Amino acid sequence: MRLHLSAEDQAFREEMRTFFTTQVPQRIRDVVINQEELTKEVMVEAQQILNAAGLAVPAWPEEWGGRGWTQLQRHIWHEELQLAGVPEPLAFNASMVGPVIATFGSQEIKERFLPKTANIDIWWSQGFSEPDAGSDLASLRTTAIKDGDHYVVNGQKTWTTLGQYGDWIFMLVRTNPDAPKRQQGISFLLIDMTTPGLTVRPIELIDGGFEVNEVFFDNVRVPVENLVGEENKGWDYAKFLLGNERVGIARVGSTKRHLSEVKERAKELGVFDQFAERIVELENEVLALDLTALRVAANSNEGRPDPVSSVLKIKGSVLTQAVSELAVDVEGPDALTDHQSLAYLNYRKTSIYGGSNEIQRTIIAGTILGL
Amino acid sequence: MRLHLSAEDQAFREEMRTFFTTQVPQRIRDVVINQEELTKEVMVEAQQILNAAGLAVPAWPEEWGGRGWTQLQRHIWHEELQLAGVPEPLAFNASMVGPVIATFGSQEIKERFLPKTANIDIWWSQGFSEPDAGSDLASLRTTAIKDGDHYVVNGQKTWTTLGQYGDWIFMLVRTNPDAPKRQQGISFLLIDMTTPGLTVRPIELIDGGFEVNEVFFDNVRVPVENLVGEENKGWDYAKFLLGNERVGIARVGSTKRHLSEVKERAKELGVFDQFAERIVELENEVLALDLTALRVAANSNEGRPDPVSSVLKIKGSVLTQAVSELAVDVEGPDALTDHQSLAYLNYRKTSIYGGSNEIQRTIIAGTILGL
Amino acid sequence: MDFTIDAEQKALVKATRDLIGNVYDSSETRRAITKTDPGFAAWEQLAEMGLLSLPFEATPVETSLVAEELGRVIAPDPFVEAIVFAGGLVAAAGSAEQVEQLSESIADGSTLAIVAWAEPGSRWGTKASAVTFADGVLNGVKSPVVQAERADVLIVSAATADGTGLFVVRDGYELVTQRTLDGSRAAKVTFSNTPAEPLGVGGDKEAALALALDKARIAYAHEAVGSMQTCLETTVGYLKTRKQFGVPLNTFQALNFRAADMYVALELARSVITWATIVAAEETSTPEAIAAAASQAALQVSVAGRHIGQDAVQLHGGIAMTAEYSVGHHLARLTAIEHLIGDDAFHRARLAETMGDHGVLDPIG
Amino acid sequence: MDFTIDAEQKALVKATRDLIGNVYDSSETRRAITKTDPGFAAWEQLAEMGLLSLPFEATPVETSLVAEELGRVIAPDPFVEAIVFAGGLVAAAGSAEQVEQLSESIADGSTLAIVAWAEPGSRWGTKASAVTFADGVLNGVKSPVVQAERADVLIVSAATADGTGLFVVRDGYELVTQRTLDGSRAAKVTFSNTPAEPLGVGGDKEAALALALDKARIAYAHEAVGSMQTCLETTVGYLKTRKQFGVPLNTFQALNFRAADMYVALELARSVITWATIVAAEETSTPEAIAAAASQAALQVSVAGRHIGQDAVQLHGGIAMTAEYSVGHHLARLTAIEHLIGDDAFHRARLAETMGDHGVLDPIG
Repeated sequence: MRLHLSAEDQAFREEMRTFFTTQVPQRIRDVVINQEELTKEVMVEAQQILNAAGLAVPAWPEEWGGRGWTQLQRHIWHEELQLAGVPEPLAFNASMVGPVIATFGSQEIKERFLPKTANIDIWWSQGFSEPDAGSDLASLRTTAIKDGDHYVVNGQKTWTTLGQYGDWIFMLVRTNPDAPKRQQGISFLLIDMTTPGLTVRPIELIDGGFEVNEVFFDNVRVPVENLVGEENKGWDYAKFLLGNERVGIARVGSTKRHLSEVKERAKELGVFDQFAERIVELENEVLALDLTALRVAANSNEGRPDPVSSVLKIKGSVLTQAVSELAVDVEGPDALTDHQSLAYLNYRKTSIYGGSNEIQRTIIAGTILGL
Repeated sequence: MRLHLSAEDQAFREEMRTFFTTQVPQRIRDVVINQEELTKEVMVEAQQILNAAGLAVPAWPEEWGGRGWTQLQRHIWHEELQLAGVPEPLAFNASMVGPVIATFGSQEIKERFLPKTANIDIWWSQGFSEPDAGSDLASLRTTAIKDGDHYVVNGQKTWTTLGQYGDWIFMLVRTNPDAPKRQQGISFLLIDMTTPGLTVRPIELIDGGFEVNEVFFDNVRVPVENLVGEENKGWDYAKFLLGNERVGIARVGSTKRHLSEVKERAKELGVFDQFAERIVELENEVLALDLTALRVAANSNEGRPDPVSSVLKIKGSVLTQAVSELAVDVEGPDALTDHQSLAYLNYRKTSIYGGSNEIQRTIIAGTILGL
Repeated sequence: MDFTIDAEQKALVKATRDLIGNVYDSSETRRAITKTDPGFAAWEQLAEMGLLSLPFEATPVETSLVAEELGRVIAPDPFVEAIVFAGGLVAAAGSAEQVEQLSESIADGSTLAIVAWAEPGSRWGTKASAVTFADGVLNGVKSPVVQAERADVLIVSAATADGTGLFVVRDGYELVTQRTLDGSRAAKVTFSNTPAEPLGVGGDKEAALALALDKARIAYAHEAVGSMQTCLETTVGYLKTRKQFGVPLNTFQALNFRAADMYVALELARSVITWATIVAAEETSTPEAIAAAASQAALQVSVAGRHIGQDAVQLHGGIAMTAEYSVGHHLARLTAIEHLIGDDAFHRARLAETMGDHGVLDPIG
Repeated sequence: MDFTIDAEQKALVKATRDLIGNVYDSSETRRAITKTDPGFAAWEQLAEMGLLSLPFEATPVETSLVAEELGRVIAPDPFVEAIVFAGGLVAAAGSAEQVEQLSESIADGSTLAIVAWAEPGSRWGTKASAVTFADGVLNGVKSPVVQAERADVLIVSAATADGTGLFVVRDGYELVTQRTLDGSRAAKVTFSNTPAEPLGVGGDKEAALALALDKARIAYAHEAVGSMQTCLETTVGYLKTRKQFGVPLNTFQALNFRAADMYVALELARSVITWATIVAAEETSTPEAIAAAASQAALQVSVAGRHIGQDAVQLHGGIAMTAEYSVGHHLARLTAIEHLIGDDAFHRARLAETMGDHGVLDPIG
């Protein structure tokens, strides 16, 4: 056992911290820190700064921009990035479709998409969830029927986050409706969102913002070369992708930063002592989350996500919410019109998306405890 | 809507309070208040004082000692009794077997048992639970096979509270093992505990006390006239009994008294301010329980228990436990050897017995919410 | 002790439910209305039904029953703000002339009165300091003031030589209005030598303000009960009908148990909040008793409101995050109510001040 | 940052587990042993294995690993009390002569040393006042003192002219011994002109006492982790095998979810508590850093220990209430540990004192 980072990792952390706090403009980071709305332009600008420095997609294979870092280094990179308020590389590009293409795609499709994906020249959207398939992803009904050298796609996706900005969308589609099991007969397809027949409808959320969308497909013709990997193997690729998604979802760095901001705010408002015990308790829980994430990162075998990532997802989302609730309470009556209240409402999503906390409990009970 | 009790109920409350605090010796009530162990002798003495004044079995039919009170008056009687620290009339006598005999028994069996039951000349034990049937009562396996004018009983009961003091035991036994449904073929039988073949084994609990017992039946011969009601109808009588059990189980008066004692103790130890917020929160929750019990009592139709009694059971047990936990914390390091710690351990039972809180949630979800 | 309501009160509940359910016939209708000014649409009909005259003629029982019905559909009309609180304060503290002058126009809906009492950073304190009164004019800032933009009359608390006074203001102030998290509006109100008429005979009115606020807190708590009731009903309905993994959600015991816990929390909260109304309605109740009851009710709003509002969203999943669906708006409104009447920490601290004075808390003593 | 243990440490864990699992081969064995004096039975074997010499030669990592193994079967032997705490305090504050004199007999098990530091009503404070030292003798009362009856040597904190001193006492005091809720014993110790020898050179030793106590807190926290681990494992095993309503309990999703939540709490607690050991083992750590880490660990013991201990009992049902079964004893021990090391309120208050000094808490900085 050892408390401090190795000299190498310590230097790595310093390098990351210095880069994020000096090379990413304060103007961009203030948007994150003040919980204002991130525009597409700002997100693209931030990711391109990172990509130019080789810091956008460090977990990818090295030939496509990856860095061959240890899990611990990736954790440090991620936490420092969040602590500094740097907008995260677009998850749909960096953590989802990129790794799927890099792992399962043909050389041709890699060359066609990976550089643009890393540099966010393509803004990817995710087409997984459907109106009647929330947590039950495998019951999806959007079809892709082969017609010559095209698939003809019909159906509807929903909860497509930031889909209003999307250039392309990666999809789970049903290519074989007659497959004996629901998980079979699903394929992973890439679709240009300007294709005729594809319509995006933004959904207003309870905080008044527009983050998610419905995407409709009416006889959308997609060239067969846009298929990733093998036909009817999409479920395997999706499971790979969802495993990656869960790891980053603990939001440790962001929550630590938010909690320290709330502490400052409580001092400004003269209510620090009144909230002290609650802050201490949250700081203790965030410490536990932080250390657990470190423990998982430091001990993890390369590649496959640790099932303990479900612990990070549950506690990470609960703490994101708890800190946002504290922020509202610290504001007091002014919370009525404060953006902290909207963030509180918005963050209710964190225990729902990315596999709801009920799904995570099912994973823990089943996979870890064998219940 | 009206805040105060009616003049009549107010006078009733005064009468109860005066009786309990002047006619039941302080020496007896101090045993309850100090959470010391109640001996059989003290419990019998207390119940006989109550019975002599017509206050032991007020909910029974009037010809057998009942008082024809409203539900609200019964609630007041119960709460005042608990507030004063009067030992409750033995539940097995007053709330369980008594009402079953009075409702379903023959005139002969009523005359034979009810007066002695009210006056605790017979100490009743309960023979419902079995080792492999905890919450799942209907899976019981103890058999009573008719042999001439006797039933021959074989099997085992457990969790028989205070069974070490028992004179008689009322039992659920399987008289028809071939009945198509598990709930059928069960009968309600009364057994003299001195009958040969019946053995009682006390079980030590985690607080070091002896409250519950195993009771073994090895060819115990029971006269057929000890059957209550009809053969194979015992499940109906048991459901009636369990409904009665749940009503009194909120322990509102006891919890209120305990909380006020903890407040005093916190003042004595100089930690009142430190625990103030937690006490306020508990007082608010106890208030909610108290008022809900009053609401149920005041609005309840005579007779059948309100399904809301499940709310009282859940919250009542949780608050009993929460106050006992507070009591331990108020003691601080001295809790190591304090009886409050043993009470804390002991009260973990309150969310388990009388239909565990999981069973109560099932009732609420199913019966009330229709889920 | 009697929690039942009489036939006339039952008729009031039914008439209110019919009226308000007609105006806000869906969550989408409500949402559309909150997007246009002033953000509410039932005011005239509430006036026609006579509900806006309640503070001048009825007891807290009636206002609470109406508030609970409004809460079921989270009607954005400022019934508690304008009628229970401002109307109640005028009725309690106004001169005979002022009561006469204002009661009719409040009751017929032509005058919307709002109490401007909150001050930046004051955290629900009723002692005024950010606005001062001298020489017939007010100076200073109040914030947040709900629906100030639509208000015809402000009742403003202000520091005077005699303590906290109350003043009637009709004009001569500036507003910066913002949307609130629950789709309503609140403003920062700046007074600059604004002419103001004392409410009543002048002198320290903090006690009157505090009592009116405590009565408003109890009415708000009933709004919250109505909203929590809808959260539970909507969630139960969703669990019964929504399918996942090929079966209805109520196949999943863990979800049903959470719905059961919501029910437990709601029924317990309902008991305390209804009791608080009964305390307020009882003529012999002291202001101290009403304050304690209001804090007990507010504490239930805070604890049960968060539990029920948050779990209603969680048990629905993503759909509840959308503005098209109802329960997210209920969570928003419950959050807003709590921050209007004071949060759990505030009310715990207030109750802690007197908690040592009694042994056993006797709610009907 | 490295949470892994090396091969030698792994061997230590295995050897401890084998030894202790052999002595306490069932919950019934442990229970029988606690009913006879002195209430523990592995002491000689622990000495033979060399574990009682750890405070004189090893780091907190080794003591924590051993404590965690003892916690798995809640071995009643006073390893943390006598070895980590008393032994650690002697090693840290004793004169060279005292260390030499005591270390061998502590390490071979022939001397059981216990720290008498707690005072009636002092609530985990380390400043002594109930016992005073003057003219070579002690007067006053300490309580509770765990295993005082079996102790050969007491290390007593006492008020002196220079502050809180530490004293070695071998005889001349009176005991009133009581059973503790976890089946151990604790005594009220009364000193009446009891001859006492200063530990070390005299002077104010409160800092040394506090540091040794904080290190003991961390070891206790590992005992708690071991106990919580057993609670979870036992509960999961029970859910898999116990049938109700004709099916195994793990058919019921609500129960499985609660087991999952126990797992989440345990893993989070394990992280903090292990980190605290690493902080204590790091040579450059200040006493303040160790105190903070000890409080963070203790807070996890309190919150996770109650959650896991209580839910282990609840998910078992009635069987867990019996003395014959294990999990009730684990709940008792977890409760005892918390009240030995300070409860959540104590440690929250201690952490609150310095919480404003940092922005983001950096555990590896």
